[in-house]
Amino acid sequence: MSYILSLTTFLPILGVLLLLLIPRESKSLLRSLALGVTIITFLVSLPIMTGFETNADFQFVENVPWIAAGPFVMRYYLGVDGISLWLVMLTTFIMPIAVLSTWTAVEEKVKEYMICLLLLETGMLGAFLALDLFLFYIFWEVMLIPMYFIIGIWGGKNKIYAAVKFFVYTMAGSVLMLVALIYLYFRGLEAGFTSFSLMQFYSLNLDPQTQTWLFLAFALVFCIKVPMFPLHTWLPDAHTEAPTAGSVILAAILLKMGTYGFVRFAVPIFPDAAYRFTPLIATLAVIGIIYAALVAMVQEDVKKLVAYSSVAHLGFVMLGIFAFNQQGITGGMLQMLNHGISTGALFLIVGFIYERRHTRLITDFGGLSKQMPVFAVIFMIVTLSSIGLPGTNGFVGEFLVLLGAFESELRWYTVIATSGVILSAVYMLWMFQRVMFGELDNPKNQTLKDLNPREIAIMLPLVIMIFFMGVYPNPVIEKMDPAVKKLVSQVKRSNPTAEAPSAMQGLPEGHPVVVAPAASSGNSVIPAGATNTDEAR
Amino acid sequence: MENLNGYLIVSAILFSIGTIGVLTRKNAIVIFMCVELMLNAVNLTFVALSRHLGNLDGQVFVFFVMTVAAAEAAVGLALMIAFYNNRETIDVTDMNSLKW
Amino acid sequence: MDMITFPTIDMTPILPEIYLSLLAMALLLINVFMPGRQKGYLGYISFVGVVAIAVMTASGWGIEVSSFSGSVIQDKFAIFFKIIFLLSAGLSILLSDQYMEREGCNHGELYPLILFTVVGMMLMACGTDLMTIFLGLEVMSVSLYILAGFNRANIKSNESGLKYFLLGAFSTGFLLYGMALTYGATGTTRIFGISGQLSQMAAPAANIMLLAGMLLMITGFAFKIAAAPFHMWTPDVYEGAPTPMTAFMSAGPKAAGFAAAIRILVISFPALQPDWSQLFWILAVLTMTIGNITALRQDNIKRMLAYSSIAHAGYALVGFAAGNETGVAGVLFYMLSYAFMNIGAFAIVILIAKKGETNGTVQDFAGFAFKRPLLAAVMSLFLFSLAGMPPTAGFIGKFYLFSGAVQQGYVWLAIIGVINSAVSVYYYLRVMVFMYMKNPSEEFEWATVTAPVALALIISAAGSIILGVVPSYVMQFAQQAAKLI
Amino acid sequence: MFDNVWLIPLFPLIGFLINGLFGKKIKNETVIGGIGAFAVLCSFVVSCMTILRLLSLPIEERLAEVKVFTWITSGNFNADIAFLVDPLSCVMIMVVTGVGFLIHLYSIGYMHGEEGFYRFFAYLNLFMFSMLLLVLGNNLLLMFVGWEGVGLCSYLLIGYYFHKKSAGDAGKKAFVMNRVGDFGFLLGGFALFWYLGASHNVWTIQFTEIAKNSHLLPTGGIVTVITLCFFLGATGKSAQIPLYTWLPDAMEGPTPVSALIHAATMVTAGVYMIARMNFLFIRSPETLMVVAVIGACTALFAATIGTAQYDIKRVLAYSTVSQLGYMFLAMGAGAFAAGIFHLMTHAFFKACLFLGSGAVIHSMHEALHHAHSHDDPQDMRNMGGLKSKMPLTFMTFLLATIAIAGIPGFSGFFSKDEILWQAFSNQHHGSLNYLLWGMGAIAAGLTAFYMFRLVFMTFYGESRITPKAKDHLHESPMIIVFPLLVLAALSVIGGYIGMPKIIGDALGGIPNYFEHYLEPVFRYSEEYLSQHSQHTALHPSHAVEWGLMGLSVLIALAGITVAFTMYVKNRELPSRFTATFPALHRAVYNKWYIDELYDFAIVNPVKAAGRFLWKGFDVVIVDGAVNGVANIVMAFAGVIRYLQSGFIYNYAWTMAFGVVVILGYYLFK
Repeated sequence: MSYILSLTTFLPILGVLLLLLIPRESKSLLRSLALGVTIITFLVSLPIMTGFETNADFQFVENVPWIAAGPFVMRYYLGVDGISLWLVMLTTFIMPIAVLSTWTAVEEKVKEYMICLLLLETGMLGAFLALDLFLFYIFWEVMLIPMYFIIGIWGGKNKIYAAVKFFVYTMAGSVLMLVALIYLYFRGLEAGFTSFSLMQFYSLNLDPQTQTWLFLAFALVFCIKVPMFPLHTWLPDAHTEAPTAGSVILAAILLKMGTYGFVRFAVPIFPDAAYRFTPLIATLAVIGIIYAALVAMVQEDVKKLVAYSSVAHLGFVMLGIFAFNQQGITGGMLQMLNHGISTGALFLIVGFIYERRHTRLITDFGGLSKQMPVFAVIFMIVTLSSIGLPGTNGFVGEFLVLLGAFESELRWYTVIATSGVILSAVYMLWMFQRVMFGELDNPKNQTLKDLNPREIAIMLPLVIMIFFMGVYPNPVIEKMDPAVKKLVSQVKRSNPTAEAPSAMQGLPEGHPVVVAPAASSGNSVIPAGATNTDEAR
Repeated sequence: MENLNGYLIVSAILFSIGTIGVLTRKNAIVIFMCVELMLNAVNLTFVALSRHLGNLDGQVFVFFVMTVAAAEAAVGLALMIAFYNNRETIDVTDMNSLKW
Repeated sequence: MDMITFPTIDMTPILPEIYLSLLAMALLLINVFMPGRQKGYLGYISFVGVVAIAVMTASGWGIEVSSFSGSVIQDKFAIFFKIIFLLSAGLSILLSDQYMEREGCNHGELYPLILFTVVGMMLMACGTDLMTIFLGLEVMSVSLYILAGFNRANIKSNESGLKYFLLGAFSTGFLLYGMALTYGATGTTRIFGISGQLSQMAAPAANIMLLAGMLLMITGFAFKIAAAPFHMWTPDVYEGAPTPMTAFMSAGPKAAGFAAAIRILVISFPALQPDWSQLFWILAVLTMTIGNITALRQDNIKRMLAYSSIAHAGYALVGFAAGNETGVAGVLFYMLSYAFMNIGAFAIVILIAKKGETNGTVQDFAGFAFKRPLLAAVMSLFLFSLAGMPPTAGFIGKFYLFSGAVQQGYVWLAIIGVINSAVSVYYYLRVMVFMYMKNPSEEFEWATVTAPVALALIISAAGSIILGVVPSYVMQFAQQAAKLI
Repeated sequence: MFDNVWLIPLFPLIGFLINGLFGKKIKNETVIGGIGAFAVLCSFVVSCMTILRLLSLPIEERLAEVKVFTWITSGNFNADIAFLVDPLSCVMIMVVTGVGFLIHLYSIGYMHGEEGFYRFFAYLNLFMFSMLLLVLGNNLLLMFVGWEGVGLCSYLLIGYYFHKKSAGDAGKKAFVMNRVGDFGFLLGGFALFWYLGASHNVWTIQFTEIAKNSHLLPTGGIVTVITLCFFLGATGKSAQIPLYTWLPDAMEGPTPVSALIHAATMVTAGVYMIARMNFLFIRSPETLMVVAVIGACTALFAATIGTAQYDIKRVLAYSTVSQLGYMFLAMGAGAFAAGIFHLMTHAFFKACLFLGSGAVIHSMHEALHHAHSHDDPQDMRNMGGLKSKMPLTFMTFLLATIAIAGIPGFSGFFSKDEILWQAFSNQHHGSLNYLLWGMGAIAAGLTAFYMFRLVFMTFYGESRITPKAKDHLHESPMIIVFPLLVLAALSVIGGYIGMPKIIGDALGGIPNYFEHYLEPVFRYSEEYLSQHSQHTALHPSHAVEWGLMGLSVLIALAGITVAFTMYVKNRELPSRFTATFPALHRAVYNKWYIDELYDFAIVNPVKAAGRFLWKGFDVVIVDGAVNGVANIVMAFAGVIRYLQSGFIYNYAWTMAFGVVVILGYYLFK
């Protein structure tokens, strides 16, 4: 049994212990140490990716007893599969960038800041890796604490409101999940299972009634985290108040917790319920896409705009996941990563100009590209990837999501969602134009400095990833493919009709369905959709 | 013993009187006396029951209660004196520096 | 006339009580006959004594002895609780010296009184006869009345003591009446005897006298554990009492109340469980909700913690209402962790307060974190634990309490419980908001941390963390202790 | 066989990377421009090799696919980076690289001294790359990549003078409107993929595969939906009603951009797309009709607007829209070859016209600059009499104008006439064909009118600028003129490779090479149409064809005459005309207020909706609910804390009350 997962997860904690020894005055040392730790964590995490064999099972598993008292048995159970793999990589990849971005942004209380960041990393990694639901819940809650402090201590003028709102809102959701968890455990107990292990819950066939309630409990907290449409209002506050690194992490990783929660827990454990609630979720997702886009369009604060744009993006992710087919879920997963990269980058960019001008109001800017050409180029690239222009990462995910959703029963939702593609162009380009184009009239802007090497160093990896995942996403897709297939089959098993009717749906009346020979498309895998259409006939 | 109920009723009435007293009176000492009344009502119950059941547990209990009541009285009066030293009153309506 | 022959009595069950009482009296004598104002050393003596007795008590684990013709017993349940009492007493003793010194009421009687309180509580935990339990309860209460009003010069302290006394005595009346009726209905005061009688009764629930007795006893104990609507004394008394005593009261006597109530109800009244479970269901909801909601708007930190302690009593009641092993074990575990985290929190409050507690408000924590980062961190630990955030003792405790409820089928109770703890997060966070996110309003000297207080902080911090990260062992003990029948 | 075809898009990409990354350092304009132009030249050469090799093959083998690498694979979905070589794509790459190269050359001269010179060429090369990707892509997704790529480049190049707000707006408008089209494109793609897959188990987005399986598709029904979606995409990219309004604004960009992107290549992508998927469109008569009607309407409508514009480039822009209308008319009429043919010829003469106008503007600009006059160098009302000053420019411009006006013997005539004839004779749309022909003919007349109006206003008469500036007017340098000459030549002779059959026969059996060449692509569709057209195809006699031809020529000539009389003979006519019909003139001058209509009907409502949803809904209701709960709880807390009155008798009462309730409940339940 290899300990690489634990190592990756708890390296940041070691870093924290180191930081504690360093006097708070030596800021640069603190910074570089934190950076070092995160980079090392990233390097340590690389073998997880390289050593990952392309199959559906969990790998690098660590499974040791932890708590055993009364009716409960909790285990320290970590493992990574195609779904969590990339999120883990994303986390370790983003963290050094986030740390680097605080170099000059955070001047006071550097020590505490770095400690919070590192604690946060551990929390997030743990949550992605935990295969024991109790353990997952622990990490899930632990994440809140450092983020709460990051927003509350180093945030903007309205920071306390935002921090408390963030904490209480999320907490309110997750406590219900706790009850559901306990209930689920006792149901498992009846079925003869004696641990919180995910596998056992997968194989637990619950009656629809129970599934419904439990799913609702899980879905609520995950929807809050995503955030889904009516539950999203904590996000703009949190984002606008949080310091740059906070926003970056929040957008890039924390929000993924919600969607990841669906993919890993809510959907496969309660397939029937998930299937039954698809219309609701899809509706909310689509509303989110359009609604957030419209709201983002009229924002005056760049950061708020980006915040709302993430609501829209995650709407796409949710739509993809609840398509319950290969393309949809793959697209959803990709979109998670893309959103992590693009929106993370956007927040960094906002951070750059905020550091220079101490304002985020669009109206305070204009014509910056004259003054900051390099910045302009990078900003443009990121904007385009967030719009989902082909060739950038944003496109692949968005396209697969929409394709998958269109193939599933969510056809009409997809039609509406696709119009979000237009809106995203509208609000992003409009913002870009107002910030970067036009006359450089504001005297304050005429003295702006272009990006310095550190800032370019921050953005470069992101830009590279933007293009790499846009042009050659296949390696990523291949590694997650088996896991996704498994997930699809998990849903299908309990809902054999999951996709079949969709294939027939919307055909012109009286049009005879020709039974065609096997798929003539060039790929080897047996398409899930196709097999199902066969079943249906 | 056919008229046990009589005793029980009487003691119940006594107990209620005590309770009402605690609820209505404002002088700390009077309130405490009402509490004592309640305790003695209980004692009466114990004695009656013990007699009725024919075992001595009840009687023993009563001794404990009386002792305890004495102890409480001592402590309580001490506290009242301490309070009186500071406020020159033992009216409970004046005991409201701690509220909300 | 031949000599009266003493029956041979096995003293094991009450040896701790005996030793404690002896220690206490010894201290009293020392206090009287030793010259000098400085009586701090009494604290050290009593702490050492408490530790020693704790060790001795713990060594009895697994040995079940019942004596005094079944009116006291030494079993895991009793021992577990005795440890809790001794722990809270020990911690409070550590806190007392510095505080009492500052408030200028470092009278030597303090420590004996604390010890007597512990004796009372221990009797409640190990008593298997209504009489012993009553006796213990009174010993505890009487000493507590004094401790609450211990700061004689301070009007608030007086008031606190007096209120506690009057209401306490009042509730004693009900408790006692309950005991009387139970005795009347069953003809015995031994709790095993009672259960025996009940098992013979055709329909115990139909027996008005028995039912009334039980209910009255419940109300009596509800007062001690500050369950709504018998909670109203709590905020006033806690606010007025000297802070170390508040800490002590919030941890020890509450636990004692639970100990006695659990023993009586689980052992004597299993036949009436539907009734008392239902009652506790309601009490739990009331208590949690009222406690949490009222705490939201409190500025005085002691009062806030008082309300929070009401809320916590409510959580514990959830487990009690479940009445099953998981739930009861949860109560035991929770009482232990609560002793750690709450006394820890009060320790910080002591450190931050000025003489006469002119500055007991949340606002006074402003900027604390960056003046005394370590203390602030510890305080945050306690607060998160109180809020039930993993990985702290508070979380594990709540987890087991609510699990008990769910296991018993009281899912809604659990849901109400968790929602309450979500609400409670707000006022715990509020303290942290001031500690970490505001700048100090006015400059003043932060109290220096004396060795005993530091020790207390270390112990309680360690407890709150360890019970959270590796709860297995303690939880297993709790589980064993919870096997009452 | 065609293994090196991937080089064609590669060269411009390399050019883009070099100029984009290091252009700032290079500084030297000739080097930058050279790199840019050379990259395109290389791909032009490769294109020539490709098409030659293609021609060397027997007709039925003129189809090849070259896979570079697998791009996306997910479940039953698979998309490669792979190129499709067939006559159609070869025409396109020839046009794109050929015209593109000339325009690159031109730009070196034209953009001389502009700041961000390197940026311009980087964008231009990026555009070439995307465009070639678009035409060479062998599957829907790759085509879409190019499709969006060219959109991006047009956005960047329109906004090249980003400090001008108008430029930024125009760029955004172009991109967003294209996005509206892309929305259709995507949906069409999804629907096609899903339908073929789900109901026939053919999971593919490759053109060849779809074509192979197109027999599985029904006629009408779902296919109509799919094709209409695609057509929506086409209208966006090719500036057809209702999404044409971005193109005139796109003239904010530098003139070479207008020539390359907004005349010769990108805007024709929609036409190309329909031609590429002809096998799909033929299966939906409804769609074909819509395409034809939209095309005809656009042709006419844009032409009307063109008659009243004064900005030289805007006139050309509307003319472009109108000409594109012709192409769509051809597509709708099922005359794919003719459409593509017009696409090609149009590329020649319209590029020539734009570049010519560019030359004019260039010298006008310099002249005005020297004269320190702030008149608009693009406004024809400031021009006039340039004939003598810029003879070469004038000549080329005139030739191109004649070509577009459809004077026999010039390329425009052949292609346009072929389209009109096909629209008339192909009977897919019932008796609609007369109407279509009529609209086309009228549009032709208007075209002739406004084009010659332009020529007359610009080159004839006496100059209308200050004499001081007048002296600075001069012919452009060679590097600018050379492309003009080439393009002019092409727009004269370009038509002869695709002479309509009837003329060819008359001239002694010269075949329509172009049509034959494209036959393998369109044969199937044309046969299919001739079989399935639900009306008995009437076979009009040669007389009719000659007659119609003559008629259209007459109409064109009429237009020219009118223009001559109005703008050369007696100049007061226009003013008098406007005086008599002020409303009409204003309406036409303001482009029938379409932009205003859109603003009123769509843009403003959307913005208003956004504002309401944010300020009114998100903050007040959604967030209000969240905070509302919190506030209610807090308020409640504020109330119940006062129950804690501090008086112990209240506490005692509460306790007693509790006892009574509990006892009462349990004892009397």
